[in-house]
Amino acid sequence: DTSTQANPQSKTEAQAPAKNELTLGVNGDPHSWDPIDTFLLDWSTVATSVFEGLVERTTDLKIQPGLAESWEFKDDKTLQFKLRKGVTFHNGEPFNAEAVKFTFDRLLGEEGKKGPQQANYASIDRVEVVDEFTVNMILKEKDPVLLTKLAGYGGVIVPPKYYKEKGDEYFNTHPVGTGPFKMDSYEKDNKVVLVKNESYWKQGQPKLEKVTFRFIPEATTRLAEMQTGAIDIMKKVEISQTESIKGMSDLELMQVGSPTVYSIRFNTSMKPVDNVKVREAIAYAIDADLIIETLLGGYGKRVNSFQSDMSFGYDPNLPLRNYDPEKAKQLLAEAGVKEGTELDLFLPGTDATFKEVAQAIEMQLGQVGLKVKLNLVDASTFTSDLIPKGKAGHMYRNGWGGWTLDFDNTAYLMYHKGEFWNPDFYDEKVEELLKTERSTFDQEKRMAAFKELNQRLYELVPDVPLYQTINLWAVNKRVKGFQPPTDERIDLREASVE
Amino acid sequence: MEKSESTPLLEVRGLKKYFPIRSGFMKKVTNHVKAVDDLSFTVATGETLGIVGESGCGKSTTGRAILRLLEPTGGEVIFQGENLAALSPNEMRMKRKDLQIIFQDPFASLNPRMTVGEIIEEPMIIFELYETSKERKEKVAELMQVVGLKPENSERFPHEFSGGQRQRIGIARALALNPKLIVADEPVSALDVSIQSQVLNLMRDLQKQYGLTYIFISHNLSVVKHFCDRIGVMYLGRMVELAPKNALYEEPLHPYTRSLLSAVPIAKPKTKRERIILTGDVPSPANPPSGCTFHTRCPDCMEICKTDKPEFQSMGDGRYVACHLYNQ
Amino acid sequence: MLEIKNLQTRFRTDNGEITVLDGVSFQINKGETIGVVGESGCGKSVTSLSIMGLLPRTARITGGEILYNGENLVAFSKDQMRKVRGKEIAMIFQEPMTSLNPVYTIGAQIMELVLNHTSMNKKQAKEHAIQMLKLVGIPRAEEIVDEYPHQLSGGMRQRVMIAMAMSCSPSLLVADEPTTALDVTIQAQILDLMRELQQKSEMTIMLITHDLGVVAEMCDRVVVMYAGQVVEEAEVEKLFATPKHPYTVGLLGSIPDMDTEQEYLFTIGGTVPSPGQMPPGCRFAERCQKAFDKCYEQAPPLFDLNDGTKSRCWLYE
Amino acid sequence: MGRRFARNPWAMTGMFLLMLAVVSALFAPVIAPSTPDKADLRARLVAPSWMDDTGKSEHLLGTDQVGRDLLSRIIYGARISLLVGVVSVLISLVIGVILGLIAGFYGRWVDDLLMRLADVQLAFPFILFAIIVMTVFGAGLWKLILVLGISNWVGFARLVRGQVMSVKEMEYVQAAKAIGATNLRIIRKHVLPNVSSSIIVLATLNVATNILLEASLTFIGLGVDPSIPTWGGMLADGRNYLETAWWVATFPGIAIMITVFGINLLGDWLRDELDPNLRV
Amino acid sequence: MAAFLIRRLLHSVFVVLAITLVIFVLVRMTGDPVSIMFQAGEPTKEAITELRKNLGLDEPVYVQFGLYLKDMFTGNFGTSFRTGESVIDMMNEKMGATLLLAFGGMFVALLIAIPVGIISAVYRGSVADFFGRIFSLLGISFPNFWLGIMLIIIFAVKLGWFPASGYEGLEYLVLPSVALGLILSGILARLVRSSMLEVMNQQYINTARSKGIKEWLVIIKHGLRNALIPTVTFIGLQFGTLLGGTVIIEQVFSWPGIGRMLIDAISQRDFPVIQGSVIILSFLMIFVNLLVDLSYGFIDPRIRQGGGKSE
Ligand SMILES: Nc1ncnc2c1ncn2[C@@H]1O[C@H](COP(=O)(O)OP(=O)(O)OP(=O)(O)O)[C@@H](O)[C@H]1O
Ligand SMILES: Nc1ncnc2c1ncn2[C@@H]1O[C@H](COP(=O)(O)OP(=O)(O)OP(=O)(O)O)[C@@H](O)[C@H]1O
Ligand SMILES: [Mg+2]
Ligand SMILES: [Mg+2]
Repeated sequence: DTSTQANPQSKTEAQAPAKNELTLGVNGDPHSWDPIDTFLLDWSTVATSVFEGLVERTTDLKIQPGLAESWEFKDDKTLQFKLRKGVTFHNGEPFNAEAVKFTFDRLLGEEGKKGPQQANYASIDRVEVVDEFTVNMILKEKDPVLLTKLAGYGGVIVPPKYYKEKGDEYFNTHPVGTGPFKMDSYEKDNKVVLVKNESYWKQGQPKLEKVTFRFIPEATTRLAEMQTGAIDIMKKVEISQTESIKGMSDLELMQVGSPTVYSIRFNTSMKPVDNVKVREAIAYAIDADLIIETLLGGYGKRVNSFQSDMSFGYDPNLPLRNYDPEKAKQLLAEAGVKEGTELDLFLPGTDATFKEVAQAIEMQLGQVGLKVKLNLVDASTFTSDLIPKGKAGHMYRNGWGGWTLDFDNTAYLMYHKGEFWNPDFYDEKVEELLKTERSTFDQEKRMAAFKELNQRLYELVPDVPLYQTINLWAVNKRVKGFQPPTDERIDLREASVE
Repeated sequence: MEKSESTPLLEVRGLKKYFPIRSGFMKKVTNHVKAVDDLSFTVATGETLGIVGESGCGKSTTGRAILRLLEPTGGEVIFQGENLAALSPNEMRMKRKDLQIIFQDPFASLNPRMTVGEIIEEPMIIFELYETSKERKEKVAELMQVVGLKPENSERFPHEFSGGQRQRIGIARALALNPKLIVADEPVSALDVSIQSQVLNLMRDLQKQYGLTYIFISHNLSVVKHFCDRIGVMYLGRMVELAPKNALYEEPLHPYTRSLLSAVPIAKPKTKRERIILTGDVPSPANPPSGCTFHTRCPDCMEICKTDKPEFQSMGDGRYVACHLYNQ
Repeated sequence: MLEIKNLQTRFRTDNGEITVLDGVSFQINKGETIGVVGESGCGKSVTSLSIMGLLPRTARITGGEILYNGENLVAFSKDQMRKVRGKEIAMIFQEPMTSLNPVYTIGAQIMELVLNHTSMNKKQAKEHAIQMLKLVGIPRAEEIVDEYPHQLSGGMRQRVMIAMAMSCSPSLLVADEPTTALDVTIQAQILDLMRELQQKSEMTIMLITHDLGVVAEMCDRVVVMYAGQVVEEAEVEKLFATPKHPYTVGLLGSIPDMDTEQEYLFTIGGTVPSPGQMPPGCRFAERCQKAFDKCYEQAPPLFDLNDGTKSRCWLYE
Repeated sequence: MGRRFARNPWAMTGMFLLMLAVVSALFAPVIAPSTPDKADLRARLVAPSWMDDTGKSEHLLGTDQVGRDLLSRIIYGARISLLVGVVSVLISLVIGVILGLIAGFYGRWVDDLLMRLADVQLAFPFILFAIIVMTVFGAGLWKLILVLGISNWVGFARLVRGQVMSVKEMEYVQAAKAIGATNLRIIRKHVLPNVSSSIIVLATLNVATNILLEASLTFIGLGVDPSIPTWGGMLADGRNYLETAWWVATFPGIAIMITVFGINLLGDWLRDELDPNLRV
Repeated sequence: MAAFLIRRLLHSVFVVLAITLVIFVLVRMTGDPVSIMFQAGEPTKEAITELRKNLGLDEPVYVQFGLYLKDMFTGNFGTSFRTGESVIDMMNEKMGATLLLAFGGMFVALLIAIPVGIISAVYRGSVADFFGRIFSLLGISFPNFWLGIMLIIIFAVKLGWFPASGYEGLEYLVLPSVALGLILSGILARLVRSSMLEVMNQQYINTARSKGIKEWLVIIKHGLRNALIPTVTFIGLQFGTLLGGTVIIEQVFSWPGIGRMLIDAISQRDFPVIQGSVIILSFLMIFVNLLVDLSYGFIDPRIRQGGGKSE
C-alpha cells in the first residue's frame, strides 16, 4: 500500500524511511517484457535494468563490455565472445554459453519471427558454443554496426531453462534477466516494481533497494505527481512544462541531447514540391532558429542533415540554410509557384510540441505566399500507412531515432529507392554513395562517402532538417547519481536516494 | 320507421373485430380480444341509430370498423350496396367522402398545431373539392357559421377554444365533405350539460338541413333516448338488444337493458324506482364467459345461459333481442 | 359541523394571480349528505382541497374561514392539519385509476393510514384493512390486500379508496366526483355502497359531482356553484321542484328527460367566463336570459330566501 | 410564448449567453481585434493586458503558445464550435427523425429492425467509434462533424418513435385518416409537427453535448487541424500551460462553459415550455 | 418472464453479432498491423509475409471472420497480436478497474443527483431550486478531461487531499469518480427533478397527503419510488456513455482500465484486442440494460406482473 505517499502531511515522514526506494513516472507501458517482441522505447526504459546484452552502451554511447568480457573477429564472418563468469540470472540459473546460444536461436528462429526484432539481426547466421564461457557468432555478411545492434533490445540474454519451463506467455509478464534489478511485480498500465538483484555481478551495484515505474500517459498528470512528490523522476517533460518545474525548488530539470531528429520531408513526386527550387524555397522560408528559441525554449539543436550530431556521418562543416524569406520568394517566383498555392503538411495528432512547430511553419510559409494546410492524423496510420504509401501530402513531419548512431541506418531507409520509408525519392548519385558506404568497414572511407552524400542531399533538399531534440527529465533533488540517458534506457545502477 | 326498413343506407352483417394478444418470446398470437363479435344491423337513410353500452363493450370499435379506421376481422359493411370491407385501401380512401366520424374527446381529436381554418379546410384539400384556395376559404367560413363559430376566428388554434366550441370544429370538419353518414363516437360525453345540449341541438339541426344519417354512440342513456330513433344495446362485443327508442325504454326485454336503465340516476328526487343493481364487474373481452356472456351478472340466469349462446332474434315490430328468456 | 365562510382561494399563474374561489360560503350539518354541483372548472375541487389543506403550492387561501367543529382549519399548522386529515376528514378522488399508488399493495396503502392515526400494530392494521375491504364488498379481501392497484378494475379501486377513507371512521367524507369515471352499472353499485355505509356509521358526506341525477338520488341538500361562487343552496326537493337561480333553471333544463319527448333541449348560451376575466356584475349575467341592467353592474350577494334556500340573483332582492 | 419568455430570467440569461457566442460567430471579423491566425513567435504566452504590470501587452486576454491573440481566437472559435454543434446535431436529427418516424409509424418488423440497429449503436461506446473512425479516415473538421452526427441519431430515433407511437393513437390522427389523408400526409401534417417540440428540446441539449465532445476528441489527439481555432482544441492544447500561462486554456474553457451553459438554460426552458407534461 | 428473457436474449445475440461484424470490418480498415509492428526495424519482405501468416492475416477477410465467430462461440476471443496474451485474460485483468470506476462515477452521480433533484422539484422555484438547477447545468458544461485535470490540480497538487493518479487504494478512486460522475449527476439531477415534478402532480400523491402522513414520507415513499422508474431507465442508457467516459478519465488519471488498453490497442492495430474488448463491452452494456429492465419489476409491480416491459 502506497497510500501514504499521497498524503502531503505525511509526505516527508513517509519518504524518509522509504530510503533507497525510487519511483519514476514514465509515459507508456510496453505490455510485453519479452525483448524480441518489442521495439518500444517504453520497453527499454524499464527493461534495461532487468536485461543485459553481451555488450552495452555507456551514457555517452560508447560500446563497452557487458556480459561479454571481450570479443574479437576471428575472421570476416566469425566474431568470438569471451563471457563473464559467475553471473547468474535472477532465478538462479547460471549465465553461460548455452544461454547465449539459446538467446540467438530463439531470436533467429520460429519464436523470433513473431516479433519485430529478428529483422535487425538478419546478418547473424548462428551462434556456436566453443566452451562454457566462449561463443562464436557466425555472420552471413559483414555488418559494420553489429556491435551496436548487440547492445540493442533483441540482443539481451534470456535464461533458457526458465523460458522453457514457464513458456512464452509467462515470460512476457515475468521477465528474468541478469540485470541489476529483478522484476518483483507488474500491474499492466499501472506500475512495475523492481527490487535489487543482490547477486549482481558488478560490485557495489545497484545502490537502490527498490524501483517503481508508474505508467502515467498524460503529461499534465505526470507533472502533478511530480509536484505532489508521488514520483521522484519524471520522464518526458513537455517543453511547455519546463517553467513549472524550474519554479519548484526541490525539483531539477535535466536535459540530455538525443539522437532523435525532426525534419519536414517532401513527397518529391508531387507538384509543386517535385521542383527542387520550391523545396529550397521552403527551406529558406522556415526560421528554424526562431522556432527552437521560442517554441522549444532553446531545448533543441539545429542540424544540417537528417541526423543528430552524435551520428557517425554528421558533417559539422556542411552549411545551414538560414532563414531568408526574400530568397524564398525569389526561388518560388523562379519556379513559377503562384501566391497562395496550397500545400498539405501531415503530422501525428498526439505530438503537442510539434503541433506548435507546425503552426509556426504554417505561418512562416504563409509569409512567403504558401498556404499550408495542417492534417492531424493518428500516429500509427501516419507511420505505417500514409508515409510508406506516399499519401502524407506534400510535406510531412518525420522524426527519426537513428538508434545505431550511424548515418547508414537513416540514410539507407530514407533515401534508398524502394525502402518502406521512401516511397518516392530517387537519385542515382545517392544510390551510388549508399552502395559505397555499405561495402566497406573502413570508417574513413565511409565518412568520405557520407560527406559527399550530405552534400548531395543538401542540394536536392528531399527534406528540411529542423532540429535535434533534447529530452527533458524532471528529477527530485533527493535523487543522486541519476544520469538522464540519451536513448531513454535508464541506467539506475549508480542511482540512490537521500 | 317502415320506410327506413325498406331502404337501408348501411347494412352491417356479422361484423367482427378481434385484437390479437401476443405473448411468448416470439410474440405469437395466443388469444384475441373479441372487441366486436358478430354484429349485424341496418341503418336507414336519415335515421339516427344509437349504440349504448358500458365502457369497453366495443362501441367505438364498431364505429371505427365500419369506417375501416380499424380493419374488420370479418363480416361485411354494405354501404349503398357496396361492401366497404372488400375495397382496396385506395378505393376506401375515396369512399371516405361519404362517411365521416366525430370523436369523443374534443381535445385529442384536433391537431393542436393546425389552425381551425386549416383543420376544416384539410378534407377539401385532400379531395380537391374546390378549384382555388379562396373558394375553400369561403366554404370554411360558411361551415363555421353553420356550426355556430365566428368565421373570423379561423386563424386561431384549437386550444383557444372551449370544449363545446372544439366539438363544433370537429363537426364542421366532418361536414366539409358533405357526407351521407356520420358516426358520432360519444360526441357529448366530455362536455358539460349546458354545452351538451347546445351540441345535441346543433347536430339535430344539421341532420334536418343536410339529411344526415347518424350512428350515435354513447353510454348516456338519457342522451341516447333523446337523440336517437332506434337503439342497439351492446354487451361484451355483442348486441344484446335492438329496438325502436320508445319500445326499448318502455319495455326493455333483455335483463341487461333493464338493469342498465334502472341504474341511470334520474334528476328527480324521491321518484322511487325498482333498482336492479348488478353485482360484479364487466368480464374481460379477452376471456368472455361461456354461453350468454351476460350470465355471470344476470339476475334471471338459467342453466342454459351458461352453456348456449342465445340467438339475436327478431321479436317483431323491429325489435331484436339475444336472450334465452325469449326462446319459443 | 363544517362551516365555510367567505372562502377565497387564489392561484399564482404565469398570467398573474387569479381568484378561483371568491366568497364561497355554505355549511354542512352532521349526518347529512350535501351535494356540490356545478360545471367543470367552477371550483368544486378547489373547495374540497381547501378544506383538506391540500392545495398545490401555487395556491393559497386569501380570505375566509373553514370552521370544523368550531375550529378554523385555515389557521391550523401543518402538523395540526395532518392529524385532522384521514382521521377526522377523509377524501376520495375522482380518478380511481390514478388515486392509488401503483407501486404499493392495496393493504400497504390502507395500513399506512391506519398506522399513522391509531396505535394498532402492523398485524392488527392488516386485519383491519381486510375488515374494511370486506365492508365495502370486496370479494376475496384476504387476497386482495396483497395485490396491486393495477390488478383491480376501476370500480374495485374506488371501493378500495372508500375502504381506505373509512378506515379511521372519519366524521366527514369528502367525495370529489367519486363515480364520474365509472360505468352506470358500477356507479349504481358505488352510490348504493356509500348510502349503506352512511346509514351504518352516521357519517357526514360532502358529495361533489356534476351529475344532477346523482345529486337527486343521494343528497339531502345541494349547493350549486358557478364560476367560483355559490349561486344557490337548497334542500334537494326544493331545488329540483322550484329552482331559483336562472343558472340552476338552465342546468336542469339542459338534461334530456327520460319521460318526455322533446325535439330540442333547453340551452344556456355562451360559455363560462375564465377566472382571470370575471365580469364586474353577476358572473352569469352574460348567459342569463333574465338579466337586466343591474346584473351587469353590480355583483349580487347570496340572498337568503328564508325557506332554507339561498340564491345569488338580483331577482330575489 | 414570447411574453412568457421575456418574463423568464432563466431563458433570458440563456439567450443572452448564447447570443454572445452567436454574435461572436457572425461578426467575428468586426469584433475581433486581430485575425485568429496572426502569430508572432516572439510574443508567445503574453499575459492578459490587465494583469501585465509592464503595460506592454496589447492583448486583452493574452496570447497563446504561438503568439496569437487569444481574444480573437476565442471570437473566431465561436464559429467553429457552433458549426460543430449545430451541423452535427442536424445530421443526427435528420437520420434519427426519419428512422424514428418509419419505426414508429409502421411498427412491427420495421420497428424491430430499426430498434435493434439502435441497440447496436448504443452498445458501441461513442468514443471508441469516434476513435476508430477518425483513425481510419484521419482527423478533420467535417469528419468530426460527421462522426458526431452519425453516432447520435439513436436519441432522436427513439424519441420520435415513442412520440409517434403515442401520437399515432391520438384521435386527430384517426380523424385525418377518416378524411382520407394518405400516410405521407398524416406523417407530414399531423405527426411531425406534434413531435417537433420534443425534437427541438433534444436538439438543443445535443448541441451542448457535441460542443463538449469536440473538446474531448481533441484531447485524445483526434480533433481538428490546430490552426482552425476551436475552443476544444485551444483548451486541450493549452492544458500544459496551466501553471505558467493559465489564460491559454482558461479563457477557451470559460467560453465553452458559458455557451454550453447558455444553450442548456435555453433548452431547459424550451423543455418546460414545449413539453406540456411539465407545465403547471 | 421467461419468454421476455428469451426474447431479450435473441435480441442480444443479434446485437452482438452485428457489433462483431461492424468492429471486425472497422478494425480492418485502420491499416496494417504488421507494418506497425515493424515500424522501427528493417523488415524483409519474407519476414512480413511470415508474420502476417502467423497472425492469420493472410486469409481472405470473410474466412477470418468465420474463424473468429467460430472461436467466439467457444469463448475464445483470440490472442493479442503484440503480446500473445489471450484477450479474455487481458479483459479479466482490466474489467475490474473499469467497472470500479464506472460504478464509482455512478455512485457519485446518484449521491449528488437524487437529493438535488428532489429538493429542486419539491421546492420548485425556490432558492434551493435555483442553485440546484445552476449546479446541474454547470455540471454538464465542462469537458470531462478538463474537469479531471482541474480536480487533480486543486485536490491533489494544491490541497493534497487525494492522490493525483494511480490505482492502489480506495482514496485513488475519489477524484476519477468525481470527474466521471459530476457530469452525469448534472443530467441525472435534471431528470430526477422533472420526474419528481411529474409524479408529485399525480393524484396518488394527494391521496397519500390526505392520509395525514408526514410530507417527507410522501415525497420519498410515494414520490421518489415512482420517479425512480425513468431514472433507472436513464441510468441504463447512460451506462454506455459512462463507459465511454472512462476512456478519457482513465487516460487523465492513469487508471489501468479497458479504455486505456483499447486506446493502446487501436494505436497498435492489435485487432484481436480491439475486437474482443468492444464485443465484451457491448455484452456488458446489454447485460446492464437487461438488469435495468429486470429492476423495473422491483420498482414497479405493474411490470413485474405484466411479464416485462414493452418498449
Ligand atoms: N387497439 C386495440 N388493441 C387491443 N385491444 C383493443 C384495442 N382497441 C380496443 N381494444 C379493446 O376492445 C374492447 C372494446 O373497446 P372499445 O374502445 O370499442 O370500447 P367502447 O365501448 O368504445 O368503450 P368506451 O366507452 O370506454 O369508449 C376493449 O376491451 C378494449 O380493451
Ligand atoms: N394548479 C392550478 N393552477 C392554476 N389554476 C388552477 C389550478 N387548479 C385549478 N385551477 C383553476 O381553478 C378553477 C377551478 O378548478 P376546479 O378543479 O376546482 O374545478 P372543478 O369544479 O373541480 O372542475 P371539474 O368538474 O373539472 O373537476 C379552474 O378554472 C382552474 O382553471
Ligand atoms: Mg369508446
Ligand atoms: Mg374537480
